[in-house]
Amino acid sequence: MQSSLVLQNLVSAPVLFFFLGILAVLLGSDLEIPSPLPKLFSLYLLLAIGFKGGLELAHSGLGPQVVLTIGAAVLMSLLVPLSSFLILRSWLDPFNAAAIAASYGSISAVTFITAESFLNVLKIDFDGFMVAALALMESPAIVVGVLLARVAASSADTVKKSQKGNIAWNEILREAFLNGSVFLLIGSLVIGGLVASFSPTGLTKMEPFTDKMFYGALCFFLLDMGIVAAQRIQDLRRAGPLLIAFAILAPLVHAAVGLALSLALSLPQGDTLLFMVLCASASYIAVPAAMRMTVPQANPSLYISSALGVTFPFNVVIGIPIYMALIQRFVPAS
Amino acid sequence: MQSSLVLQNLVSAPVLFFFLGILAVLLGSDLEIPSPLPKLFSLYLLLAIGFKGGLELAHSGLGPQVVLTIGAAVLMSLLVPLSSFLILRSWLDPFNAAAIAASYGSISAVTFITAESFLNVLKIDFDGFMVAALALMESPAIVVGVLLARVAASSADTVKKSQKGNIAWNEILREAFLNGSVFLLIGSLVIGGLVASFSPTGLTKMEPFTDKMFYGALCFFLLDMGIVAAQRIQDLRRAGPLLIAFAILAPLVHAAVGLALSLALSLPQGDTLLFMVLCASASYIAVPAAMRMTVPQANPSLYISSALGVTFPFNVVIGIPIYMALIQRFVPAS
Amino acid sequence: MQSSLVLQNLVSAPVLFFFLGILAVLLGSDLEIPSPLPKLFSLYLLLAIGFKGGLELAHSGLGPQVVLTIGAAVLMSLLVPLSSFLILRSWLDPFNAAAIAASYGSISAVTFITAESFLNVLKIDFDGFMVAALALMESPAIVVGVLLARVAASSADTVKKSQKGNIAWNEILREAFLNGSVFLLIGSLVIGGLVASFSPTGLTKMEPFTDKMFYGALCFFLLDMGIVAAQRIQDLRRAGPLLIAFAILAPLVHAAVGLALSLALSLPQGDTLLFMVLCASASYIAVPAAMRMTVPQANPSLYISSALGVTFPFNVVIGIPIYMALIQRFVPAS
Amino acid sequence: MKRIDLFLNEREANRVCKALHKAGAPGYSVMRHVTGRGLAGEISEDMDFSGLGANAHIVAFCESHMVNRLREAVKPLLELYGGVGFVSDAEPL
Amino acid sequence: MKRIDLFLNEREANRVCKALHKAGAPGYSVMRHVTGRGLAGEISEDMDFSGLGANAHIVAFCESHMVNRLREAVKPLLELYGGVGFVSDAEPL
Amino acid sequence: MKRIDLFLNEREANRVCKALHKAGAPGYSVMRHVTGRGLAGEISEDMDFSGLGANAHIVAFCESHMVNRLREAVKPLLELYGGVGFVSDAEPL
Ligand SMILES: Nc1ncnc2c1ncn2[C@@H]1O[C@H](COP(=O)(O)O)[C@@H](O)[C@H]1O
Ligand SMILES: Nc1ncnc2c1ncn2[C@@H]1O[C@H](COP(=O)(O)O)[C@@H](O)[C@H]1O
Ligand SMILES: Nc1ncnc2c1ncn2[C@@H]1O[C@H](COP(=O)(O)O)[C@@H](O)[C@H]1O
Ligand code: NA
Ligand code: NA
Ligand code: NA
Repeated sequence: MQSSLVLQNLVSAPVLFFFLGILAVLLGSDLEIPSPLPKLFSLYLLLAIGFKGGLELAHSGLGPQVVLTIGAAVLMSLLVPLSSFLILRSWLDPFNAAAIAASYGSISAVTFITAESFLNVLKIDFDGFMVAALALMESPAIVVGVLLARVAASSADTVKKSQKGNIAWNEILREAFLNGSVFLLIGSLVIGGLVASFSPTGLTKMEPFTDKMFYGALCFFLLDMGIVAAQRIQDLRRAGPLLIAFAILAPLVHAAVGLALSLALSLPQGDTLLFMVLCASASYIAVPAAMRMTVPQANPSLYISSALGVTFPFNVVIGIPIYMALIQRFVPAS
Repeated sequence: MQSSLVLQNLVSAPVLFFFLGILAVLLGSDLEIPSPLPKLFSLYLLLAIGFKGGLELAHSGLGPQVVLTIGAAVLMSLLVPLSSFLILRSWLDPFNAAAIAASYGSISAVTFITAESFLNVLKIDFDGFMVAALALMESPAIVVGVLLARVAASSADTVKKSQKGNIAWNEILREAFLNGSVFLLIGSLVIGGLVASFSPTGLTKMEPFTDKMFYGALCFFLLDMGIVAAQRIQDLRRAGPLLIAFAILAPLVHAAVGLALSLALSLPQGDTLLFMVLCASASYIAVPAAMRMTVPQANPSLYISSALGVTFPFNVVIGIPIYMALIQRFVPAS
Repeated sequence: MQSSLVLQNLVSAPVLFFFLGILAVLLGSDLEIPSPLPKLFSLYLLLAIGFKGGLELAHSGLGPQVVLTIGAAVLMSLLVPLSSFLILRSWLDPFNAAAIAASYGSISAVTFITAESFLNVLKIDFDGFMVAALALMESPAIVVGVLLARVAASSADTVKKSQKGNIAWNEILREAFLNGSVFLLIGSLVIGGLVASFSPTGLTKMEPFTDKMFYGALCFFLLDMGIVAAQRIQDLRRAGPLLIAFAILAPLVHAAVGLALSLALSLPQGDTLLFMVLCASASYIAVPAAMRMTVPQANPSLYISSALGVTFPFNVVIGIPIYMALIQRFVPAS
Repeated sequence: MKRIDLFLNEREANRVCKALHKAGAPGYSVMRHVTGRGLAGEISEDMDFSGLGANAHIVAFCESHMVNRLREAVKPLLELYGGVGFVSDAEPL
Repeated sequence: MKRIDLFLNEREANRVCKALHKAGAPGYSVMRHVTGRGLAGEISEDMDFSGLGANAHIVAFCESHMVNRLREAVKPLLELYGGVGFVSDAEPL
Repeated sequence: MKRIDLFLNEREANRVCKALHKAGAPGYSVMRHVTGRGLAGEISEDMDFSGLGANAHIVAFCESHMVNRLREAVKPLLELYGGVGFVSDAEPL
C-alpha cells in the first residue's frame, strides 16, 4: 500500500518537475528561472490558494468543527516552535535555534498545495477551510520565534544592553502579520470570502485564473524550487549532521502529533492529511524574510537550508505518501 | 439604487484587490509586485483588450453610429486638454498645466476595463467598438498637451530662444502615436480585426488567453495599482489642495459632458458608461511616458499623482457606480 | 494554391504579432517586452511543447516509423553542420563558420510551433513524436559545431598550443546536453511521457496550462521575437551579402532534403511539414548560448543575426507556406 | 584615465549614451532599474509598468583629456532632463 | 568630494537609505539584485521569491566633510545586519 | 586599498568570479543585466531569453598588493572572451 502511494506521488507532474530542477543542479545544467519570475509564481499561488480557500470558507461557514480545527492548527504553530527551540538549543546558539524553531512552527504553502494535488489524484475530498488554518499558522510561529530569541538572548546576556530593547513590538508584529506573503494570503482569503458571499458572478470569472492555471503554475514553481533546494545542499555541510537529522525527524514527529489531534477532532482523511502536512512542513518564504529583519544574528543559510533543502523535499517526495499511508490505517474512509 | 451600485462595485474582486494593495501600503506591509511583473500584466491587458476590441469591430463593422461615437471620443480628447489647461493655468506654470491637461484628455485603459467588468456583473451589454474609441483618444491628447506647452512657453518667453524649436514635430508624433502602450493597443486592435475577418479559427485558439485569463490578470494588476496609487498619496501634499480638487471634480464634469454627448448619440446604457469613463479617466501609462520626453520641464510627480493617486481610485471605487446611477436615470434600458 | 497558403499564414495571429514587433522597431516605437519576460515565455513554450510531445509519444509508442523518423532527424542534425561548414569556410574563418554551421544543424522550436499552428489552421494532423525529433536535434549539432571549430583551428594552427586542448569534452557535452533550454525540453518530454503512462489524471489538470494558453503565449513571444529580429537587421550590414544569401538559401535546400527524406520514410503531410521545418530552421536559443562558451572566437552577431534576423523570419513568413505547397504537390493527403 | 558616473532617468539613458558615443567615448556601461534620491525627490520602480522607468547609472572610462568633450556632450541633457554626474581617477587593469 | 559605496542585503537597503537621508546625504542611488561574496559566504538571487532578496549596492556622493556623519549613520546597521562599505575620491562632472 | 571594476558578458561572469575567489579576493559583487558598448559593439538585453544575457559588472575591493594576483587571474579570461577592467583607489569606510 504505502509503496504504491509513494510511487503514485513520484510520477505526478509537480513532483517530477521538482526532480527535474534538482537534476539540473546536480548535472551542472545552466537552467535557471531568472528572478523575479519565481516571485510571480509564488505570488500567484498564494493569491489563488487564498481566494479559493476564502470562497470555500464562505460556503462551509464557521461551524464548531471549523473553529476547533483552526484553533488546533494555531496551537501547533505555538507549540512546535517552543519544543523545537528546546531541542535545537542543545547544540545551537539562541538566535539560530529560535529562527529555525519559527520556521518549523510555520508552514510551507507549496507543500500544502502539493498535498492537495495528491488528494485530487487519489480522488479524496478535503475542506476548503484548511486554507484558513494554513494562513493563520504563519504569524504566531514568527512571533514565538522572535520572542524566544529575545528572551534567550537577554537571559544569556550575550548582547549589549543597548541592543536588547532595540526592536519594538511594533516591528515584530509587522513582520509577523504584514509580511508580504502572509498579507497576500490572508487578504486573498478575505476577498474570496467576500466575493463568494456578495458577488457570486465574480467567482466564475476568476475560476480560469485561480483554478485552471493552478496545476501548471505549481509545476513551474516546483521546477524552480527543485533548483533552489538542490543549490542549498552544499550549505548543508555547514549545517552539520544534527541539524540534518532534525530536519528529517521533526516533520515525522510533528505529523504524528498532527495525526493524533486530527483523530481527536475526528477529521476526515483528506483534512487529516492537510493538517499533518501543516504541522510537518517548515516555512521558507515568510519566516526567512521575517527572521532576517528581526533576528539578524541568526545565520540565514541554516534556517533556509534545513527548511528548504531537507524538510521540503522530504515532505514533498516521501512525507506526503507516508502520512497518507498512516491515515489509511488509522482514519476510516468516509 | 445608487448606494447598492456602489456596494456591488465594492465587493467585486478587482476592486477588492485594489483595496488590498492600498491597505498593504497604509499598514506598512512589504508586499510588492516586483518590476517588470506589473509591466507583464499591463502589456497583457492592452494586448487582450485590443484584440477583443478588434474582433468585435470586425463583426460590427464601421457603421455611422460607430464612426460618430469614435468621432465624439476623439473630439473629447481634444477639448478636455484645452479646457483643463485653461483652468490649471490659473495656479500652475504652463508646463505642468499642459502635462496634466494631456493626462485628463487621454484615458485610463484599466478604468475602462473595470467598467466593462462592472457591466458584466450587472449583465448589461456593451459594444466592442468602444475599444477603438479608447485606442484613438490617447494620441490627440498627447499632441494637444505638447503643443500647449510649446505655445504657452514661447508666448511666455520663459525659455531661451535656442530651446524653442528644439524638439521637432517628428518627436511629438512619435511620442503620441508610437508610444509603446498606444502602439500595442492599436496594433492588437488591427490584428484582432484581421484575424476575425480572415482567419476565424484563430479566434477560438486565442480565446483562453485573451478572454479567460482576463479577469484574474486584471485583479493582479489592480493589486499592484493599489500599491502604486497609495504610494502616491504622500506626493499629494506637494500637489496642493487645488490640484486634488481638480482631480476629483474633473472626472465628474467630464463624465457629465460624456453623458450629454451619449444622449445626443443615443448610445445604449453600456456604451454610455464606457463613454463616460473614457471622458472621466486620466492617463497614467502613455501620457507620463510621453510627457517626460516632450515636456521635461513639468514635474512628473504632479501629473502622475493626480491621475493615478486621485482620479483613478475615485473612478474605480465611486465614479463608475455613480455614472451608472446617472445612466439608469437618463438612459432608457434597451 | 501557394499564394493562398502564404496569405493564410500571413493573417494568422502569431505571424501578425511577429510583424507588429518588426513594425515597432522600424517605426521607432519604444515598445519593449522587458527582460526577463521573454524568458518566461520561452521557458513556458519549451515546457509545454515538451510535455505535450512526451504524452503523445507515450500514446504512439516507439514503433519503427517513429524510430526511423527520429533517426533521420538526428542524421540531418549531423550532416547539415558539416555541409554548411564546408560552404561557409569559403569566406569565413573556421570559428565563425563552425558556429553558424551548428546553428543551422540545430532547430528553432518557435518555427516548429508556428508550423504546428499553421497545420492546426489547415486542419491537417501531425504526430506528437515529432517533438522528440526536435528535442534530439539540438545536441548533435552543437557537438559537431564545436568539434569542427577545434579541428579546423588546430589544423590551421591559428591558435596557440596552450589553447588547443584547453576546453575539455566535459564542457562540450555539458553545453550540448545540459544547456538550459535543451535540458528543459528533454526533461519535459520525459515527464510528459511518465505522467501519460502512470498518472493520466494529471494530464487533464495540466491541459489548461500547457494547451489552452499556448497559442496566446506564442503570440506574445513572437511579438518580442519580431522586435529582436528587427533590431538584428542593422547587424546584417556587417554580416555581408554572402551570409545573407546563405541564410535564405540554406533553409530552402535543407527543406528540400527534408522533403526527400520524408518521402523515403513515407511520412504523412503534417509530419513532413514539421520535418522540413526542423531541417530548414536554425537555432537562436540553445546554440548561441553554447557557442559563446565553447567557441568564444566566433562573433555572436554573425550567428545570431543570420539565424534570428534572416532565416527565422523567412521560415515563419514565407518558408512554411512554401514548404506546404511543395508537400501538397508531392505528398498524398491521407 | 578617468571614470565618469552619470545618474539620470531611464527614459533619457539612450539619448545620453548616443551623445557619449558621438562625442568619442571609447565605451560605456549602463545599469537600469536604479532607484535613489536627489534634488527631484525619491525615484522608485513604481512607474516601470508605464515605460517611465526608474533611473539609469551610466559609467564611462576614458582618457583624461576626453573628459571635457564628454562633459560638453552630456551636460545639456542633464540640465534639460535632470540627473547628476561625477568624475574620478582610474587606471586600466 | 567623496564617493561612498555600500554593499548589503536588499532587505536592509531601505533602512540604510533612510539613515543616509536623515544624516544629510545630498542624494544616493541604489542598485538591487546584486549578487556576490563576502564574509557571510555567497549571496545569490535564489531566495528572491521569498522577499529575502540578494544584495543591494548603494552609492552616495557627498562633500568630504560629510563622510564622518554618514559613516556614523550607516556603520551600526552594517554591524548589525552585515555588509561592507568603501570610500574613494570623486569630483562633480 | 584598490577597487577593481570588470565588465564582461554575463555568461562568463561565474567563471571570472570563481577565478577571483581562487586568487584570494576577499569578496566581490556582481551586477547583471548591464548593457553597454565597447570594442565588440553594442550589447543589449535582447538575447536574454536565450541564456546569452547582456553584460555583468563585477566590483572587487582588495588590498593594493593583491591587485597583481587578481589581474593575473582575470586577464586571460578577458582576453579569451572579451571584456574590460579598470582599477582605482579606495579606502574602507
Ligand atoms: N549625491 C548623490 N549620490 C548618488 N546618487 C545621486 C546623488 N544625487 C543624485 N543622485 C542620483 O541621481 C538621480 C537624479 O538626481 P536629481 O536630478 O538630483 O534628482 C537621483 O534619483 C539619484 O539616483
Ligand atoms: N571586497 C569586496 N568587494 C566587493 N564587494 C564585497 C566585498 N566584500 C563584500 N562585498 C559585498 O558585500 C556583501 C556582504 O558582505 P559580507 O557582509 O562580508 O558578507 C557581499 O555579499 C558582497 O556582495
Ligand atoms: N570605456 C568603457 N567604459 C565603460 N564600460 C566599458 C568601456 N569599454 C567597454 N565597456 C563595457 O565592457 C563591455 C565589453 O567591452 P568590449 O569587450 O570592449 O566589447 C562593453 O559592452 C561595455 O559594457
Ligand atoms: Na509546521
Ligand atoms: Na479622459
Ligand atoms: Na536545422
